[in-house]
Amino acid sequence: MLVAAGVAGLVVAMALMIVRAIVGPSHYDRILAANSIGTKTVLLIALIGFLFGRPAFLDVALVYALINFVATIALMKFFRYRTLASPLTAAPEKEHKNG
Amino acid sequence: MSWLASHFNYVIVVALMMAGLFIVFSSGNLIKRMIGLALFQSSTGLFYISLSKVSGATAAITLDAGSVDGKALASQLDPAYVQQFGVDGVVYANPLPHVLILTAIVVGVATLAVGLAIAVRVREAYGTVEADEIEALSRVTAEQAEPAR
Amino acid sequence: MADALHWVGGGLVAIGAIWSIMGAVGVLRFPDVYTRIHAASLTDTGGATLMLLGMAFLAEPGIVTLKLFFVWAFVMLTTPTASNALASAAYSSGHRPRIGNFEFMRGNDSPEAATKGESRP
Amino acid sequence: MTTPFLDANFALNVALLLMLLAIALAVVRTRSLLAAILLMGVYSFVVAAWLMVMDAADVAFTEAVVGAGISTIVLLGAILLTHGEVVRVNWRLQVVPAILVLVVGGVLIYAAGGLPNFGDPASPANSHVGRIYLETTYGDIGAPNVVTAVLASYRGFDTLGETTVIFAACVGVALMLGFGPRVDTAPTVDVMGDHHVVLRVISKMLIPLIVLFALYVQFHGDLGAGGGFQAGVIMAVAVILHAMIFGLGETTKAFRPGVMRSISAFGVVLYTGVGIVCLVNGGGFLDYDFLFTPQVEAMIPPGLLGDPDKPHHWGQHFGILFIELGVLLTVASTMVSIFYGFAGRTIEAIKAERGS
Amino acid sequence: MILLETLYVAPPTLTAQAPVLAIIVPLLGACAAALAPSGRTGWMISVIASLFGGWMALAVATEAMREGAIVYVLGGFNPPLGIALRIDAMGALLGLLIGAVGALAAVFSGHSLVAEVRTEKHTLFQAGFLLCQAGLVGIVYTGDAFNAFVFLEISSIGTYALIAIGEGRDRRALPAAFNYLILGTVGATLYVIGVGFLYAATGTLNMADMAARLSTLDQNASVQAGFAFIMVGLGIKAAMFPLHGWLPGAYAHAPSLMSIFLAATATKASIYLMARFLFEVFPDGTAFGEAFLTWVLAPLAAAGAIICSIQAVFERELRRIIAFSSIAQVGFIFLGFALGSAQGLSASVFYIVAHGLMKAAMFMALGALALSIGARRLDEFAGVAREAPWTAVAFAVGAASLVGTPLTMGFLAKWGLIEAAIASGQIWIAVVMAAGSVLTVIYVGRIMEAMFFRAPAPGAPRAKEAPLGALAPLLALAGLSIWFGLDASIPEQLSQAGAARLFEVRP
Repeated sequence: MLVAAGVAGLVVAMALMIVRAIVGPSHYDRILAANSIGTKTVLLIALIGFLFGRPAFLDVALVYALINFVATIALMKFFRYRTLASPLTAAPEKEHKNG
Repeated sequence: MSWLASHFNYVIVVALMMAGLFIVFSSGNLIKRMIGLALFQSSTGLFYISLSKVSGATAAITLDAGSVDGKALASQLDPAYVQQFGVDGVVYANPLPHVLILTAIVVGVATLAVGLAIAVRVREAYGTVEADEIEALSRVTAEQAEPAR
Repeated sequence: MADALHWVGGGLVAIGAIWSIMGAVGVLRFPDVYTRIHAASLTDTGGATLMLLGMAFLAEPGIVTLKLFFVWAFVMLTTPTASNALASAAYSSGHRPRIGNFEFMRGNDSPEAATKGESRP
Repeated sequence: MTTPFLDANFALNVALLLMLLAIALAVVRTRSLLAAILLMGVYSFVVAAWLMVMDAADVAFTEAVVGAGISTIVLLGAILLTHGEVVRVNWRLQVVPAILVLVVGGVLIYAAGGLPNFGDPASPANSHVGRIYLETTYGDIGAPNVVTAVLASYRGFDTLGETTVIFAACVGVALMLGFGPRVDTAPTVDVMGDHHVVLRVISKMLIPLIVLFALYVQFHGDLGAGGGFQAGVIMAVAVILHAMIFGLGETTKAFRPGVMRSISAFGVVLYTGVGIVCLVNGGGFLDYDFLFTPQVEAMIPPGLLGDPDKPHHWGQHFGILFIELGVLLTVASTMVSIFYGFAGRTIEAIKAERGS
Repeated sequence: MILLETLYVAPPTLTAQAPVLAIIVPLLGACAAALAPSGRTGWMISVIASLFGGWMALAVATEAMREGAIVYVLGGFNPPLGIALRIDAMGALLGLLIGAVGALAAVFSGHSLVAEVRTEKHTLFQAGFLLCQAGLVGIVYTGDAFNAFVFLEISSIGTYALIAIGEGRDRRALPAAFNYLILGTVGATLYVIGVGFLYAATGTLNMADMAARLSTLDQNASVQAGFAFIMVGLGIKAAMFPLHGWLPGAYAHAPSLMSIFLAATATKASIYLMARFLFEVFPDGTAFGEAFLTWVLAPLAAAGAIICSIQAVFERELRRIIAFSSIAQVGFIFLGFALGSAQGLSASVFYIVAHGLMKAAMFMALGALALSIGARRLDEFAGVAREAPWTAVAFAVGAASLVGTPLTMGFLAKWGLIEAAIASGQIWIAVVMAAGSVLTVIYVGRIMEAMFFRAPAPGAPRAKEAPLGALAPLLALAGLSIWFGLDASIPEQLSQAGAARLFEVRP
């Protein structure tokens, strides 16, 4: 019962996030929403496994967590560097700028 | 109303197909058209999977009857269903559409990659990815094939 | 005992869900990108931790627990990293926080960039 | 469960489908390509959750790796190369497509009236071939995952075709984007002297884990959800992550584009080769029961794999193993090739713009 | 029949596996070509694989003629559980066409690719070409509705990129390829939706099983819609009249090798798949199917045959003229289907082969001319017959067959269709055929006049006779059109046997 409530809560949270993804206004809001929906999907898939008695399907949740990360990196590179190919430097000469 | 309940999935799938098809035919931007095509293809997946749904079933990965999963699951299912449609005491989902859609998803991503690659080359050759501008420029090419009369 | 664990696990899952809803409301209501990132990343990690912990209580110890741990590790690795990258990308593209004192951030940014704010479509 | 339309499963189904509809309409409406791509990513997330509700774990797995991962990255690469992010809309030109689409939709809705009720276990789709698979898989093949069994053995020829489609995509993208002037190392586009120590360290930790996980998915395929395709994409994602963090130049040194294309072809050869071995041993094409000659089968200790009375389970098991390996090789190398194609062009595009 | 068996010599063990070998040998050839170290090696692999594939298609044809229909079970699981190839005499004939044109085109490509495509792309180009070939053979051989989709996509995805490669000569190839990709994918997806509806009604994907189950089933809404979607989807792929938008650009701007191969085979495979759904899967004589043939297929086919012929008359670029002519000819083929009789079906299948051979010859002749002159417009071809007589003669043979001159295969094909139309009492179809032929005479006459009777423009680049390696396959194709015009026993027997078998099963 509580698990079902958890699933319902996650679905509500996802719906709210989707509103943010659709409304925007900036692309960063959308990425943020997409990333957050990704995390919620991971949890939702794991919970669905529990709800329907097949917790072995956590693999799917695991792979989502991973893909979510890579897609976010791609987006970040897209916005900041306008290329997917350049390396991310570890330039040590400057101090940490914005905490 | 009960028709809507029992065919709800199909209604939504049709709406998604229409959305995808509309993007494909109405948009002039080649990339947007590819996005529409991806949406359209993905909606076929939804259609097949909706067909394959068996109420009260579980994923078609057969359980060891003695395993914890199996016992927990069998206790959740409706005995009448299990008796009529079950295999080894559990109702499983229909695996065939799943297999087909796995293939269709793969075909979809292959098409997406090739289509986008061609769109990129179109941009390199024409300097734009808007269909109407490309058409205008193509007409110029066709007229270059003609001598001045 | 098993029953108690079940209730504890279910409770944690439910609290995690409430946590997530709170985060989602924050993302919907907060005024600018940075506050929204704050809401989302905080509740994503926190909510995920609670829920996965709850699921670990629900499951029998074994491979499932291990997988849950890995999911948790992934979420804990990815969400903060992504949030960090996102915030820095947003900042460098000219978005400026709407609230709070950010005088200390001045340096290599032009004044035009600072006024761009939320103007991107 | 006796009232199948009011259970938690159905409620979830409805909620997720409504989300999908909202996202799709937003994609139709938006003029920003980037927003459309991001929304498609979200769409794919929701589809995967929905697929889990529909008990289609393997499909959810594939949707996860393809929809949210590869598609997003390829689309981003494409809009980087086409420099257009805003779509022009001419509403007058949309009337005809709208009518066309409404006609198609009308036909579909009319047709949906003839479809069996959602979730009906006695519908023709669920009661003929699909059911037979569930009953016969264990005896025929001995693999617990029926989806993998159908995919790799019953309909193995389809999967060969699928692998070939992937190879064809590799050929197509390489022909379109894979040639032309190349640079050995990517220029470092260092916007503001950023440092990404966190990302570099985390990625270094993650990449081996991802590869390990891909291998787990690969070899766990006939027991649980997953298989060659999913594992291949996950492995490609590891390479792509490396390229994005440490630069395409570094990655192409380790995984050369030409080698990737060759591996893609080799995967198909491996798959077809398994079929030909069966053919030479006297069976039909891809009939894994004939993968091993009777002499070899006589040497197998009875009951080592599956039913002791069925020594052919051994052939089925290894046949599936080998063809999944072929799928893995083709998929992984093709996805990497596609990424190379798009990301590599980006370097050229930047150089061309700077030069001009 | 005797002829067929004398042509085919092979050990019986190979014959037994011929259906699958005809598909997987080009497939393996594609992989080998992609791995080949140089373009020359890639070309040799392509020639060998195509020839072997063609040889196996010959074996299949011999067997199909003897047995009536071949069922080859894949994976050791009988249909409907497993996938089976199911080849009747007509499918075998189509396979033979694909194998023959594929092999000749592969030989021809040794010269044309060097002239048209950058060297480093040759190996991959040959790989794509072989994939396309494997896919097309798969479409006509398979007995599984979904498997047909997979092969449709194999052939298409290879094709899209190969058409786009034509941008080296004319950048219009790129948007043409993109349009084809969009429409082709929409078509294939509509086909999948249609198959989904049929699957929902029958629970099976095997065509024979589907046919058996459909014949006992009420024709409900979803079956009818499934039928409609399959027809529209394949109609796009087959360039049926209002859905042909992708074809002229794709044929006109593709590299020569792809123009030859596509014009001869690609639409034909989809047309044949359509015929299978029309006459094999769907029970004959239902009101719905009859209505489709009479009220949808026949008018559209007639309209296409006339309108696209007129467009061809007014077109200026030579390759586009021939492309529009192809759409018109597809209309003729569908007119034969619309008769709904065994005679009409067999005449149509015969027409498919005739059209494939003549269009291949014409596009190959243009490819051979393109080796020396970069002409596109019709008047740029003025007087080429004096400079390259053999090439021009081969083109003329193809054109004569297109018009329907006696002693060519095209004559027999047209005659067969008109006969079938009269036999089933549909005189108007015969009239449309005659009108279309008159239009064909007009545009072919324009081409002939320019090539043979006009003097070359002063200062225009001079055409040269193609080298022997390119001329030989061209003359072979032209020779086939004449040979089958004199003695059509092979294609005639195969098409008639196949059609008779289908209509016997469902009287």
